[in-house]
Amino acid sequence: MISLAQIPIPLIKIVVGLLGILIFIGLNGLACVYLERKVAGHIQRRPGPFEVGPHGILQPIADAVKLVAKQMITPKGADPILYWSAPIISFAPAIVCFLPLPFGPSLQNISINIGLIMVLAFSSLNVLALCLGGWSSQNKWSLLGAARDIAQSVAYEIPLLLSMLPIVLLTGSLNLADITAYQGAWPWQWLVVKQPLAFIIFFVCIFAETNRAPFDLPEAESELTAGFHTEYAGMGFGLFFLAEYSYMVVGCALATILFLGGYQGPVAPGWWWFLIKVYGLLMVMIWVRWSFPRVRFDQLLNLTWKWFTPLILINILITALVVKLI
Amino acid sequence: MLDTTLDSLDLRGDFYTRNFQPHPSENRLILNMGPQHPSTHGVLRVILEIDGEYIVRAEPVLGYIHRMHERMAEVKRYEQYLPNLGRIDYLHALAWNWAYVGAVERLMGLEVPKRAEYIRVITCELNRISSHLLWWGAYLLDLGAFTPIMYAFADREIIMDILQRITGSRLTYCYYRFGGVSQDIDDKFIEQTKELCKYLRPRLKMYKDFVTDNIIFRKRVEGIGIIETEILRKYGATGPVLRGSGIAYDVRKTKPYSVYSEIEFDVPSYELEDAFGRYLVRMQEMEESLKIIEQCLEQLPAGDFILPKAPKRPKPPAGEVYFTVEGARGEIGVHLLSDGSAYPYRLKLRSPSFSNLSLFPEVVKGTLLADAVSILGSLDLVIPEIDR
Amino acid sequence: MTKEGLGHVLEVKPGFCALLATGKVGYKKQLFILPDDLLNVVKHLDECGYALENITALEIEEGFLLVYHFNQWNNGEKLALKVLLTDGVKEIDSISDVYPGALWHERECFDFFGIVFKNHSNLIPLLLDPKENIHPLLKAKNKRQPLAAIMPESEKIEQYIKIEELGK
Amino acid sequence: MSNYSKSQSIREGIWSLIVGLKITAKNFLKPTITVHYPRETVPTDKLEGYRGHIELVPKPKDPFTPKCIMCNLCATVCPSGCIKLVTVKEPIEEKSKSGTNTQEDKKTAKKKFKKKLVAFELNYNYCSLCGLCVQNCSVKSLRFSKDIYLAGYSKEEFEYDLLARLRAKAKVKSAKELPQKNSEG
Repeated sequence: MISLAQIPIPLIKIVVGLLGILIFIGLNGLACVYLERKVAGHIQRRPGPFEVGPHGILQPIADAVKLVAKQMITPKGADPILYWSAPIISFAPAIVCFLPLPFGPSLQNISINIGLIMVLAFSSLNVLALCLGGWSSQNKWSLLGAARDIAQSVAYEIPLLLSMLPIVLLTGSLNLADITAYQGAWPWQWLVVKQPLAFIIFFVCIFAETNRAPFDLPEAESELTAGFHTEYAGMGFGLFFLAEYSYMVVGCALATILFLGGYQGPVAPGWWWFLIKVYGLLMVMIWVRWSFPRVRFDQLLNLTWKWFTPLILINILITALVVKLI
Repeated sequence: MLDTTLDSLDLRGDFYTRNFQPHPSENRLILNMGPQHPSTHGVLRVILEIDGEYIVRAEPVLGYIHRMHERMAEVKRYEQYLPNLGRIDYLHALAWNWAYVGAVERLMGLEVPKRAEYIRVITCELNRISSHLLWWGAYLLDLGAFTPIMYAFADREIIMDILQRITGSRLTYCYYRFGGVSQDIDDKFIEQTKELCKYLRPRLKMYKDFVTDNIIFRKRVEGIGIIETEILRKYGATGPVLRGSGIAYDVRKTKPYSVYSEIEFDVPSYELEDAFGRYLVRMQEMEESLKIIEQCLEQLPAGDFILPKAPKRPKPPAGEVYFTVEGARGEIGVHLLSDGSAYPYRLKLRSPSFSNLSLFPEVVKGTLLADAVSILGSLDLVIPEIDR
Repeated sequence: MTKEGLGHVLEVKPGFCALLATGKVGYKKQLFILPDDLLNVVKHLDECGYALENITALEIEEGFLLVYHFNQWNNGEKLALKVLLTDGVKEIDSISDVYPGALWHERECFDFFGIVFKNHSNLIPLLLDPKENIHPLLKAKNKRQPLAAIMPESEKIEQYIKIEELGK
Repeated sequence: MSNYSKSQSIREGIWSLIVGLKITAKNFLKPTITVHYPRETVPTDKLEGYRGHIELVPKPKDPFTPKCIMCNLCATVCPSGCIKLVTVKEPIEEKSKSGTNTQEDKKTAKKKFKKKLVAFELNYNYCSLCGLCVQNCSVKSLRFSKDIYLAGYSKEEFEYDLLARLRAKAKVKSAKELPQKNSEG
């Protein structure tokens, strides 16, 4: 019999944190679905979900129930192990990505000094999941979607990483809490003022990394029907969906921490500032999705290799020089 | 990790895949785009042979909603065939109405009253705008923008409300009759139409700002799907597809029927030869249509809306007639042969989308899959019209 | 019986086309030609810059009548070629080498009437079910009309012209 | 392309994206235009001219009998063949000259039968709303109804007997009018 005192405190902390994160991911999924549909609706001058609950507030729950209750179909000729492991591989790392994020001054699960690298490493696993899902489902559209996803993710990982480097150079730390602390409460103290180009490139890269329109090529429905998740039904699709929204939040949270001062705000600093900033960025992502057409694949790659990568390299160079000189 | 038992399943394809000649080589993929694909608009199926994402060869497969309209014409009396016309091209139903009614009128030598002609022009042009609006929205949907179709539908709804008051239907119109139209227009219609013209102009400007100038959209359509004049001629393409390549052939202008010769309007054409040229032609045509409508409303004469002596159940004399009108998708032709009885002897419907689609395999060679979607959309296909 | 109704149409000589009166039909010109001359005439029209608009067929008492509609963009003048297949012949040259747009029109005629187009690259059903071999536009024997009954204009041949002189 | 025009095209491109966002934002703030169907319906002035299924027009003086003269023109002109008139022949009671109603009298009176409309069947499933029957009716006994919110669970629900419908309507109408008349009286 192990007494409670024998359990190491960090373990308890992690378990509690994980539970909290799972709850947060679930709630975030519901909120994002509702937000996305409402914003899309109003942009198109229709009310969006309206029937389930007042102003359709319960619609995401109804959707979730539907997804859970649906039969999980494995297509004929698909590899069942790979096929069903793909959504899990997609979803599980998303939880880990939340661990080092400082939500508030004291709301950080594990404070490690390589927090930034940890988030990036785990969020990159999503590529593997989409590739497996697309390839194993024995569907030509899925295969094309998977192929597109690999090329896109690999290409955009580079400017994404590089656009964080100036911040690391400035702050001298990979710990997300330190980076937050480096910035002040007021907007002119945030790093976005010092690094506007890096912020724009980082934010655009998040669009590509999370497969959001106008860079939603792996699931471009007017070209590839539904891309890599064409064959997924029920919770298989649901997990991909949840993972997509989780990664969106992770991306927006990173942007907030790196460029927008994290949980710090002009008045009453706290976790609410963090959430406001994250969901503000999320709104922008949704807004952009419902405004623009989709880019073509070669244009997408041109954008990263010909524009973003050279620009951000120049940016790093200048930042390094400035940091060295001052 | 393919399952070897797959060979025992019938995966060799259906009749059309097997007849996709010549057979593709081992390292290429055959992809069936459709009949249930979001960007084939209905039930078109295109067999694609792709190398990576590049299209090596394409072959459309038709007939998924074939209804044998031409046979139906032979077993129905002339007037009984009228409702069929609204269902061939459901987006520009009145042009088909007109083509058929016009053919029968020419065969019988009926003189349509001036007022009826003007009413026909007004309603037909309204219908053309609504058709182009829907195309605009659907094309942007193909390119991945979801919002334009909703704006287009909001405007289209107004046109449908106006036409509904007069024709009684919202989509599959059956309005024209031999010798005129089935119902006269009133002051309220005229007033509503004038308001619509005023309302639509700023909207079209908004569409231009929102989509036409958009850099992502421009990159998706400029230089995509270049169709040379020689191909257009050999395949018999008409309509905006032709005018997007710089040939200003429009039946309304080149060989005016009805009162089009009395109305001033331009035939927009762009020598871009690409999807953007075809896009611009349609956007410009909406404005021209507004111009035509406004002029017609001003010039609208008093008189009968239908020839009083027009036979309701006609028996045209024996003979042949070929009547063409300009639809939203191109030249609509009705080739009618009568043996003097109450039933047409043979009725051939020349649909513009049919010819426009037939050049698709030629154009799409060597393009990317995303471009194929863009080209297919720029042809503005209505599948029921192709299948008939 | 079969050949009486044809009037002068069968007197067309090889290498010539018979120019018919157009009346109110809606063409600028309509020509009767022999099936063997079809390819030559079409090649000549191609050189003159005509666009292929339509190919249609119909069944009459004498056999099949194929009508090819051509069009000119600059003035919208239409030209109709009429080819009569008599004596139970159901074969004609495909014009798809000259006008590739004819591929689909010819497949449609094959669907509806069972007319076989020689040298067509892929003569499979276009609109109808490939498994069933039915030709819906064929008429019952008592419903077929002679050519003169449905095309009174075909009786009046205005002149015979050489194929080479067509475009002028 | 020179560097200047290239930079200008880039600037224009980015500006076009901002314009797009502006337009969607503007529309986001505008009110919605959806009609929330079960709670709201399309206003009647927008339904003017809309064609529902056909209905019979009663005689001006007798709301229970239609103007129809049973000429069958609507049934023959209908492209879809969805109209069917059920008629019976009813003998016209005519007093024979002799005053007695013998067997022979009935035979001679054979020509004096009167057609009576028993049912006017409309199979709305096949109707294409072309309006040819309304247009061709020689006594204007047909018109379009305003029943547009139709829904049903089976095909059979859309097979109407227009005569019964007319009578039911007239009954409701007269029941409504009757108390009014009584109160007036």
